[in-house]
Amino acid sequence: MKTLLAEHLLTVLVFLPTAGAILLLLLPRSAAGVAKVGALTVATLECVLSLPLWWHFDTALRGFQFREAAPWIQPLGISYLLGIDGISLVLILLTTILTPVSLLFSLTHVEKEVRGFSIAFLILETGVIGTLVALDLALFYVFWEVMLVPMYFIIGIWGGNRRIYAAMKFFLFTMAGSLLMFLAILYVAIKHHAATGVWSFALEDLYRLTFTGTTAVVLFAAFALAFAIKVPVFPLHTWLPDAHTEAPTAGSIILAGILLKLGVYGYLRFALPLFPGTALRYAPWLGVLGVIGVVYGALVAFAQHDMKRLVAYSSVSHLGLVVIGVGAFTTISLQGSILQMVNHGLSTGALFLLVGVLYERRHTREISAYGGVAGIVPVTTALFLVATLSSIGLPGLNGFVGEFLILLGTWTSPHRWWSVAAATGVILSAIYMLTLVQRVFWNPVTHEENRRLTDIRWSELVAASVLVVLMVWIGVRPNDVLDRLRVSVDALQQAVANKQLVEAQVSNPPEIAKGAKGEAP
Amino acid sequence: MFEVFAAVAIVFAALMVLSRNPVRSVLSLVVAFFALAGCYVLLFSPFIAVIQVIVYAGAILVLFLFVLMLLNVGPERPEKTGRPIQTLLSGIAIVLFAGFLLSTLRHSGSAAPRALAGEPNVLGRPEALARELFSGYLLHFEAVSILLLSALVGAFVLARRDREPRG
Amino acid sequence: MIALWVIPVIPLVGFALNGLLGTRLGKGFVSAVGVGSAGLATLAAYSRLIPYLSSGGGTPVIEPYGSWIVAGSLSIDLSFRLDPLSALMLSFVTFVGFLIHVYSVGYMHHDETDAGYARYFAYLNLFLFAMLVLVLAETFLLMFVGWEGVGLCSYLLVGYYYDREYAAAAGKKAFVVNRIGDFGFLLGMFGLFTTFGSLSYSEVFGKAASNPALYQPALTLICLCLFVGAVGKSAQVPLYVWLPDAMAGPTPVSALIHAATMVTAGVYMVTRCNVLFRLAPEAMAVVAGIGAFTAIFAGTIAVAQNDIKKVLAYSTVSQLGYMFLACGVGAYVAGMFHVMTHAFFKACLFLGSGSVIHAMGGEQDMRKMGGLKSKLPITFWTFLVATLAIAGIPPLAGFFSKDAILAGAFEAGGLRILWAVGLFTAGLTAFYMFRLVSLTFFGRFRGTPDQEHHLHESPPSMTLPLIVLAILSVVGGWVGLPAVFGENANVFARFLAPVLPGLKGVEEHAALPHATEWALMAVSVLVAAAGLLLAWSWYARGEGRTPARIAAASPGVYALVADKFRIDELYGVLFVKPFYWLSRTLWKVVDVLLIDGVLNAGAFVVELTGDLLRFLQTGNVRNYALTFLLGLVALLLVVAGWI
Amino acid sequence: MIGTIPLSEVLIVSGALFCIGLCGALLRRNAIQIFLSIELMMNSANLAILGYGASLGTREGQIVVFFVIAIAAAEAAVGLAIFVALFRHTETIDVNRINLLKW
Repeated sequence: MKTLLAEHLLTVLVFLPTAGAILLLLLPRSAAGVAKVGALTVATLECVLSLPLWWHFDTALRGFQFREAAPWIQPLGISYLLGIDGISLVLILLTTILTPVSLLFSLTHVEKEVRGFSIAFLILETGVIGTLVALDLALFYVFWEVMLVPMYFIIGIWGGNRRIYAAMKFFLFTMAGSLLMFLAILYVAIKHHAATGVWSFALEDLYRLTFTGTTAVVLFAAFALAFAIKVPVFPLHTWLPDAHTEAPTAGSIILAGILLKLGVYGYLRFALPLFPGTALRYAPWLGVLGVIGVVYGALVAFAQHDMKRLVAYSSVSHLGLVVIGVGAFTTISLQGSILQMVNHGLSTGALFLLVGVLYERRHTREISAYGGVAGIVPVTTALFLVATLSSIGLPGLNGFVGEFLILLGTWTSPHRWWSVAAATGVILSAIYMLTLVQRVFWNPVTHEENRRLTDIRWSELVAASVLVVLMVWIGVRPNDVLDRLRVSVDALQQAVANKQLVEAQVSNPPEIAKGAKGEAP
Repeated sequence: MFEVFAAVAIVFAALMVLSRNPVRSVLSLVVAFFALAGCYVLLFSPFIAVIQVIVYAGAILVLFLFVLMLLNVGPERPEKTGRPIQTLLSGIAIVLFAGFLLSTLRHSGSAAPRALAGEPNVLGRPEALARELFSGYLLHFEAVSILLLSALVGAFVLARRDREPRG
Repeated sequence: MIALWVIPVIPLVGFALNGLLGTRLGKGFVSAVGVGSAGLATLAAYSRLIPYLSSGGGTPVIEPYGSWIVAGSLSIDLSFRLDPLSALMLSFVTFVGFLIHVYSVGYMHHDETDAGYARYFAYLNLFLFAMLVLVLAETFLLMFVGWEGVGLCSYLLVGYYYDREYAAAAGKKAFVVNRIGDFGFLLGMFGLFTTFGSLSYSEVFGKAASNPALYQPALTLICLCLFVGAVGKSAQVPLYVWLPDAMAGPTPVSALIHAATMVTAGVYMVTRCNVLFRLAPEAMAVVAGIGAFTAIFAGTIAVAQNDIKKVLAYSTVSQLGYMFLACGVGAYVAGMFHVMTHAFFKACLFLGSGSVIHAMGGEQDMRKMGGLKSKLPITFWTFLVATLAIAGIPPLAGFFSKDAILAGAFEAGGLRILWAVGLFTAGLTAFYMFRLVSLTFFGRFRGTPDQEHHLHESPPSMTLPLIVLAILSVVGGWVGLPAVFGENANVFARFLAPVLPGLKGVEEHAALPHATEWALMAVSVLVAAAGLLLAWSWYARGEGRTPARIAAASPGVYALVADKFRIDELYGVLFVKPFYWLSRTLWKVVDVLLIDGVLNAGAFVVELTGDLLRFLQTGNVRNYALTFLLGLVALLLVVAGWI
Repeated sequence: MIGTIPLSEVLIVSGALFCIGLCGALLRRNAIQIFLSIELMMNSANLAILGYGASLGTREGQIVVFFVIAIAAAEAAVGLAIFVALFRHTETIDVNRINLLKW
């Protein structure tokens, strides 16, 4: 047992939720209470099991850690390769923390088909963690799609009034992107076979390929599009407000907290190292879209009258900032971007959770239906305020560190004006978030029914407090996270730089060249 | 001998198709199947011929008769709105297909090997057949038995009169 | 010796205790924790300050506590710094803060629930924490932590009466306008980082001072950015609009945050960065210009206000402009001197006004007051002392600091226009302050009989801080006597001297001759006295008939001034409305119409195709069979090579 | 030659039967007659398989046909059950009048 855990920790983490889901499947459909508690227990156990990753992660080691390898579909060279670096580490922990938090919140708030809900959530967790640990493109794609299905059901079954529309939109957008990516994955693998005579989908094998010219552009575009939809980058974002708004609270938390990050993660792990030259050539576009996203998301957020929709657009704005950091591609901005993903997961997760607290009591998300509830639900108000402050980047809380690093890192890159433009987000985010706070929590009570609101429950309080504690922790000790990112970001940049050199040396541009002579990126 | 059986089969098959009365159709087909069974015997497959008679001609076609009587369907009436295009297209397609088929079969038939392996009656002996069936094809056999079982259940469910809400 | 970090952490603990437990444990506990933590912090601060002062206080003490953010070439340490400048700020921030905590016990006692009371003290403690971080920080980023932290507390405390819409809106406005400033501050920090490779004071200032020529080109822009931050925080034109609205908060808050401490953070920051600013003369000119304009602009508005707190608010804006004027002309010491004296007398004035409002049952309109002199004797006398101090009557504190600023402006040369503006503002200040005193304390009572019946002097917890602050308003200036009283009379300047290192290639102004200095003093005293007397004769003696006549003579101008030049309305038209319009348009047009429109058009095409194609599905099995056969035949023909 | 029968003859007979069945399946409107035609087509296939099997001298042809007959039985049972249900629902088994598959 001990060695199983030690040597196959990632496998255990990936499939523990599935195992839990299968167990839940054995329960009768009506056993709602057991299903809830069971799912929560599994998710909590998962969280506890993921902590050793954090402690035992070697911050000095380049490359992937906790590796596992096993053949899977041998004729095609598809194998079961797992491993993590700092970037996936922090996102895995974010996942294992946010999942029990959302399930804890759902304890008292999901009544329909509880067993199915719990199962969907656990499968979702498997999908997410699998995506984060897979080092084989085929495996990655499988998990990437696995993630999509439970989310589709979570929105479509347990969502709000327009849930079918939202679920459909979410599904079609994401699917459109991932199919293109699938083709690109196949093409890359075929090229690997053509170049080396060996079938392989292993990431590190494919890293050695060099693509140039139009091929690289098309392949990069296919990857980038899939990830850009997921993030979402500016003109591809319209699925997000609908999906976030209609999803049940727990679904919104996971969607905003984790799924969006996988877009950026995918970009950093796949699109960028596979096609570094192309990626960096088009990075300015990415950055510009990020800048547009920051300002646009913030402006549109301000116009919303639905709380969840407002928070959803704020995600567009925040993720825009992350994209800028990636586009600028400096050490500081990259670390900032990754940290900001975690921060956004915490703060937006908390915001959705607390909006959910209000929603479950009042059954409306309209901002105008509230007003002056601070005196009636003081604890909710306090927590919401902290989440808001984290979201708008108040120093001392987590959001600031990420924002600052991204903006500073971008400032030191050649695209200084992005930083200036994105820094206006500091002002804009304060405007829309504080307006929300004012209209919901401050001001006189205008609706008598609000006087009967009850304050946050214990289960909700615990869920929210976990997030708040993490916000403060990262705000005060960001180095705990940054230390784990340092080497990984460094390695990424180095790999990209090395490969750019190789790309430059390739003489016949449009065709695929041999691998970089065993030079592992 | 084979030519005789074949001719009977073809004639009665044609009768089956041409007849407007479904009962007459079924009965024609029974005759055609008997004739086919004769062909099978000549092709060293006595066991299959017997099955053909018992299962096909006997069981299955009798089942058709039962159903016809159960539903009490009269002879096909000429249609008011004919579908000339469809009929024409069907005709063309059938002719094309038949021509293609017959020409191909003639050639391939003559090209096929004709050597006989072993005694003809050894080839058709039921116990030899059974031995092969229950050794090499046991799994298939079991699968077919399950298929039959599910068909049984399926037929029962489908034809059941009382349609209480399911699922 | 206590580590420096203990000083801010004490109020932080107070904040945590009051915030988490305050509601449960009642007002007694909250007062004890709130005031106690402020007091302890003050004691802790002075236990560091006294040894530091007695040792001469030249060299800065830097205490590192480990690193905070490390990423790439960026490395930010958590470290605090005790040098003359932070020592000065520390001394009055803790002390005035403590006094205002004490005052708050009396002021807030009656009108709030336990929860509100706990919230109030929690915020106040949090503010003290943030302000101390701001003051003690050794790096720009840590200063920014405090900088935004005090902004947050300002937001929370202005919006303390959250169920009043204008208070909630004022809090938000304060935060947002401050954020605009912080935007500049951030960009300034980015510039500093790219120029100096560090954000630590010692490194940045050390490099700048040792090699001015190298860094000078980048500094103008950086300084202007930093100054934008200061403009926001210290309520200068054009970002001053939040401060008058911020008076919606409880009065002690106005005293602490919006008069004595937080709003002076901008001045502190500019002074802290004097090395940089002195290398960027253009930026200095901007600072001086903005400061002078703000001083006279806000002073003018103050003349026509009737809300007692609004007058004080505009007066604060005006005085802050004064301080920036000082910084802009290079008289950093004078600026900081004024920060300190202003903290004393303005806190005293605000607390006094709080006492008045308290007595009047929440009334803030001066037209409904009058004759309170006899009813509120302690408040009156302390208020009068503080008014004389701010008006610049010797030998009160304000006289010395104001005189130092005017002297600095005079020294700066040029057309002496800055000096003239400063002088005029001094007269204006004396006028509107004495107008306030006259309307409030002299004449006859103009409120309702009910209010008159209710009039009473405030409890000792409120009057004691008033007395202490009044005393400080008298003696506080004596540490900075001008040079005419002797070469070493200006203890204050000598103490702060290490903060202002000499720069290669930057010449310092020569000191003024003593005769000029005497003359300047005489002029400023005369102007102040004139202002006082005018206000006295118009409002206390004449009961406002003359100004009413003037107002009636030019109603347009009067209304414009009384309406604060309608700057808020202007901003509304220029920024707020377009912002609303833009955000709605982007949403409705770009998001819904364009992006979703394109997508829905795509979906529509698919649907349309499907609608057309479905007619192929006749439902007739024979059709399907025929199609199937036709397909098969076609395929066979292709395979056979006939087609 | 299978015995005395040429394989091509068997195959032509099989083909002829198949085409007759095809005519029936396409031109008849009575669902049961269509079904019968399909059965005929299946038998023509059986004939071809047996012919090949005999000509190659293996028993596999017979085994395949054995399975085909077994499956045909299953298919007939289910198919007829469907007709019964259909008839009960629509009162006809004229396929031109049944268009449940229509959009």
